[in-house]
Amino acid sequence: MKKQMHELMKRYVLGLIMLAVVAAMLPAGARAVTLELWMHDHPPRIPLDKKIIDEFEKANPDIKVNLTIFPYSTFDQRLQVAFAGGQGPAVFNNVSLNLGQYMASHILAPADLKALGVSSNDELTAKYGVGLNGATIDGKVYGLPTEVSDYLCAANNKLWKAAGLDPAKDAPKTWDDMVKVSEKLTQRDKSGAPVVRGFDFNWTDPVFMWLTFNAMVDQAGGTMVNEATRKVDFDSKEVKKTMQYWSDWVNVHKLGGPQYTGSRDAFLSGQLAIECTVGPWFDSQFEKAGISYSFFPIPRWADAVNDRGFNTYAYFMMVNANADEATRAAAWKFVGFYASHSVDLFNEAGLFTTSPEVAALKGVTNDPVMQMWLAELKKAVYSPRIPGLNEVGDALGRARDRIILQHEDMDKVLSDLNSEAQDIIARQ
Amino acid sequence: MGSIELKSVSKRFSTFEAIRSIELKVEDRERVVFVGPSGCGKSTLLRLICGIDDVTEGRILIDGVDVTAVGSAKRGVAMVFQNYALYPHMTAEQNMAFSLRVGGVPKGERKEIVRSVAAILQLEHLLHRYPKQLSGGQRQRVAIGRAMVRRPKAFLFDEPLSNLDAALRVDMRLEIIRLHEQLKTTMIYVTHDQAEAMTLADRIVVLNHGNIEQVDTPRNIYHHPANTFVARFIGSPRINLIEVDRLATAGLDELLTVAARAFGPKVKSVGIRPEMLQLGESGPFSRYCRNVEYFGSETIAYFEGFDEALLAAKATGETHFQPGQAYTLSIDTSGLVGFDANGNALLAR
Amino acid sequence: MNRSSREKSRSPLARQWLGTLIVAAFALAFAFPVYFMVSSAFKAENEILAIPIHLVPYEFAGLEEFRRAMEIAPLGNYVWNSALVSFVNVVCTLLLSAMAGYGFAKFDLPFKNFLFFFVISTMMIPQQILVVPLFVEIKYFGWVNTYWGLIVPGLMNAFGVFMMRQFIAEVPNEIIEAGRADGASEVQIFVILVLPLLLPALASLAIIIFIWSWGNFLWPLVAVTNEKLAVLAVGITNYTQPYQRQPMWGAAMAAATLTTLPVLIVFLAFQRHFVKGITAAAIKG
Amino acid sequence: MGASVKAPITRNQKWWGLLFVSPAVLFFAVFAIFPILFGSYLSLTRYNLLTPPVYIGFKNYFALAHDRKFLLSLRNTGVFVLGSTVPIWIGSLLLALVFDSKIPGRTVWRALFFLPVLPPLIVVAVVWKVILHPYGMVTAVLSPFTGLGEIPWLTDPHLSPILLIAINNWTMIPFFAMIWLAGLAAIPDELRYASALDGANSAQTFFLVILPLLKRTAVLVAALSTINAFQAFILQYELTPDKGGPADTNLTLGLLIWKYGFQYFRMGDAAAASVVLFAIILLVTLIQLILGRSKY
Repeated sequence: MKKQMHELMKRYVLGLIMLAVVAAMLPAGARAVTLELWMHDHPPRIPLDKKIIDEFEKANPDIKVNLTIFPYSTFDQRLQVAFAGGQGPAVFNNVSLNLGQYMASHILAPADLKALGVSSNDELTAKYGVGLNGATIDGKVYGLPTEVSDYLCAANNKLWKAAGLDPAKDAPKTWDDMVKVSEKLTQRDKSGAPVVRGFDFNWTDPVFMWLTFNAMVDQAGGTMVNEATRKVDFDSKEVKKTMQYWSDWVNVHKLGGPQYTGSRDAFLSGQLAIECTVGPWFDSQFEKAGISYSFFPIPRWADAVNDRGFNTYAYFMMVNANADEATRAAAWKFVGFYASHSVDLFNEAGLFTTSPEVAALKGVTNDPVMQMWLAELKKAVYSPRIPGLNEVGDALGRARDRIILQHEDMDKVLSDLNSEAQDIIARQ
Repeated sequence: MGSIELKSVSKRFSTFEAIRSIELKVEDRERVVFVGPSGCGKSTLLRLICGIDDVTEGRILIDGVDVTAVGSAKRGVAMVFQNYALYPHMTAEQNMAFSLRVGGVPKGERKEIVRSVAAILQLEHLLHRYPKQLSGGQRQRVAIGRAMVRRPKAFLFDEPLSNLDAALRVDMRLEIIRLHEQLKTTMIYVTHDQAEAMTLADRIVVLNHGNIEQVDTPRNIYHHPANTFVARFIGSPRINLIEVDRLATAGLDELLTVAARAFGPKVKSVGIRPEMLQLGESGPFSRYCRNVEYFGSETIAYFEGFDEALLAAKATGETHFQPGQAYTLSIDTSGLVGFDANGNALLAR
Repeated sequence: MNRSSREKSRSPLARQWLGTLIVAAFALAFAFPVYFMVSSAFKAENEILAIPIHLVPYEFAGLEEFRRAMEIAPLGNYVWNSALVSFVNVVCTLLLSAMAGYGFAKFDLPFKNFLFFFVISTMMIPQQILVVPLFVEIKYFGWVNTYWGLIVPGLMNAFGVFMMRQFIAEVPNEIIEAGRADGASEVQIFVILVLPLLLPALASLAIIIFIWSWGNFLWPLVAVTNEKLAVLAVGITNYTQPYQRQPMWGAAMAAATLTTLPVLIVFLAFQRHFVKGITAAAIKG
Repeated sequence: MGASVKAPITRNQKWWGLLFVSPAVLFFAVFAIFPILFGSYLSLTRYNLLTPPVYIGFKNYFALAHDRKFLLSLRNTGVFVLGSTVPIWIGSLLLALVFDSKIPGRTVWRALFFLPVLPPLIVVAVVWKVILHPYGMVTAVLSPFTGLGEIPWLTDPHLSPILLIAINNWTMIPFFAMIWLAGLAAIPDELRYASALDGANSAQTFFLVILPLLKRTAVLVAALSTINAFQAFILQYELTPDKGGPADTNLTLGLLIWKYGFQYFRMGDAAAASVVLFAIILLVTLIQLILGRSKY
């Protein structure tokens, strides 16, 4: 009896040890991963985000995705502080303009091809389209596009008609035309202040200095900051030409200026007849505001060297390089899954991602605006992806205000800017 | 020169009537003391005379000139405040010279005047000090000096000694009298301390609830108080007030007779100063001693009274009383005061 | 003392009318923006910028703008976080300040003067200067975007220690000695005998710390970027940007009113303490 | 310090005392003194928070001396400090005198006057953003004189710095008036009577008696308002385009420190700018304290 007891005990203990070993081995294979995912707010996209996450979690029961949405206006700032504080999310949507800064800070993990289920970058490009180029640096892919964007000009049909103009025929092709058309569209009150303006630049954020001002310099054949060599050239005749145009716009033609509220909002409220930082992805907003509109391409300089509109930009879903290996693999798996919903993103949230599926959609191939937009997108380039872009952008914005608002000497301001930008980039 | 006349002066603070139609004439060079319990209106009256507060009704005449509508500076009076009100950021000299400075007196002349005043007050060695660096008595003297510099027609003192310790207070009292004799200026002095009033005053004004209860010399006030209020307020220990009804029951028929004879049938109560209550050889008036205060030169004994109030008796220092023991008392009726039902004094017939 | 007598006047009535007029004009001019904020919180959106100005809401919107504010951003979160931060700040500051003030006032501890100077000297350090190194510090603690990082660096205020030491110095030593003679422990003496005597001072300090903590902006701005942890002062900036391209000044004014409300209540309820507290805190520079 | 009478101490109680003060001392060591030292060290490094700091000596300070933004911010801070010190001193004192006069309903008027002190500064910014909206009420009220239907109050490089000062002064003047009023209340009425008796008119009473007695209050007001102004941040952060614009005319040192640190992630430069700001504030405070020493 006693011996039996002893035997039983022995087996029991052995069993316990076995269990413990198995338990210890289990998580190594199938430990649950929770991915923190940060997205900026874009109301039409949110339901889709949730749907994709649900699907993904169902297909991968060992991975949980925790979505946090941030207001658009503070998203960049919050993301950067989170990374700086060592609390960055595993997966995040990031705008192309931040790329240089993030690369320099070693935040971005290169694509895990295995997790993405492909064997080469080419295969990846075939699957997700040329939009990938924006996140490809030195042959490595750092994110999959969730939105690739470029700008067209939109005309307020009603205001055009009131001025006796027709967007189809009278749309300005050159920047000089833009002045003439805007003058016709502008309605002024007794004091001469415009009540309705024709076109105006988007002055709200230094980022538009890159997307629009930089692009106009580029059209003229200049390069403010060379992405590859990091060479700075703000003292060029192309920059001066562009700056002179912006300055004349405000001070000579008096067609607008930084004192006005954001150009998009002004357009939506019927105070602006042309707005050129929009695209087909903005349709829902026009409709909501009850505005009848027509698109036309961004004008060029009459003597343009490069036939491009404004700069393109994109959002890429990216992975935190500081996450552990298992998390990174799970993260890339999710990124691939999310980006493969390009058709949903286009149909439900109006976000274009360059994937072949989207390009082949009837709504794209049959739509003249989409075709116009795609043609412009193909020509467009990204703003330089350098660290310190925002700081140089702030300096550029200040130089602009000094010339336009404070009427300082342009040569002096631009040479100041040149040395300042050089310092900024050198210190990165 | 410095007479001050109040003609039916009243002062109201919203609903509170602080001064009720007061008539008073202070003669030139007179030393008058306003005395009364706190809240009686004595300080308010002083401030009205000084011009700090405006009268609600009535007129104030200084030297026969109506100054009711004249600013305080131009009334030609000077005030010494209870807390001295010295300018803390000025030296004693600057404090004293301030009125001259704002009056546009040249610097040299100022200095001379201040020096001469300081000499009178023995302040010369303190002139460069700030108030913070002065003792209470020194500050007091600077405050008086500041008033003297203005050569006022009248000095007004608002409880000037209340912040000093007892010994210093007696010194300052003498000092003020000396000054008055030297300057020969009208002086009004406010205090709640009846002893101060008695020692300082040519005439005492007893105030209560904004009314004047009595104006007279200290001697008359003490011996012939106008009413029970004045009788009680002046003199320490307090006068013994006994209702005449009680006298019979206590077996003091003799006293009752004296009172009735002296004051007539209207007499309701009599006042007996403690010094008039003495140990008697034998007699009907016997009381238990309750408490004894020994002051060295005199002894004050408190006896069981006719109601809750004790009877005070003042005797020489050598007299021995034993609390708990009964003593036979005799009353010196020569200084008896009689009051009617309203508390007003009755004239002795 | 009666203050009316401070300045003599020959025509008191006219003078008083003129004075009242001037005082009223200044008072109303200074108060107007605050009134505008509160009244706008109850206006329909299109009334806020209406010209001529709607002094009172033509169409009383009730709590509509507050509801909208909650819809646009997690206002409830903001309020909760602000309340939590302020509460913890107040409680900890009171407790630690009273303890330290007691230690400095009533004990002869080693290096006392040095330690006291050490604590008091931190009053001279403006918050602006601490932000960068503090952020790096809490980053090393792993506290960025946590309640720890949000709350802990603001827990204490040297001014509290200074103020408490002044007050406790006035507490008679006899009370403490009697406590010791009666066999009370040091903790009992502090809690049962000393603390109750400090209540008025603690109330003033609580008001100061509450107001300071409730309105603190810079540190919560950098320490926390997670909306779930944001405090009201930082969260309110979300309302000044258009939401879905619509301006939302009504919601902004509602949130502004909500942010001011607790301070207003404290002001109205404890006006004496409030002014005393504020002026006492002013010495903190 | 230490002049108070002490309770008799046994050795045991000494340790109790230490126990009472240690949480506070520890706290300040970790969250005030250490960060100051640490910040001084950081100012000598290049550090972006993501890669470890690299010691570079005083290079950050030299770089600041050449940095347009920094020089501009010094100028802007100077302008803001000028605008929100002297006008505040005079304005708050004058208004304190106005509100010190005895008139019917004084407490109510005072309470109304103190209202701007209540909203946190960020709320002040939000409210003024609406009031100074380009088509807002101020534009409308002034339109009969200006003839304009839209005025870019906060986006104009000349107007906005002045307006920020005005907004700041709107909330700070009642605050400092509160302090002046406390100072005025502490002056015994007798001194005013005495001065009137001595024949001084109200101007003489004010300048020769009252004002000298407010010296300590004046030092307090001066020091506080200056330190406050040097730290200008919230109004500039919330009310100006691109946080400090237009043309960086509202980029103050405080805002620049934040930008260096949390927009450009140049912690070394941010720390160096902080050290400069600290030095300026300490110097100014010291000067004011020395000037404000009182002998009476």
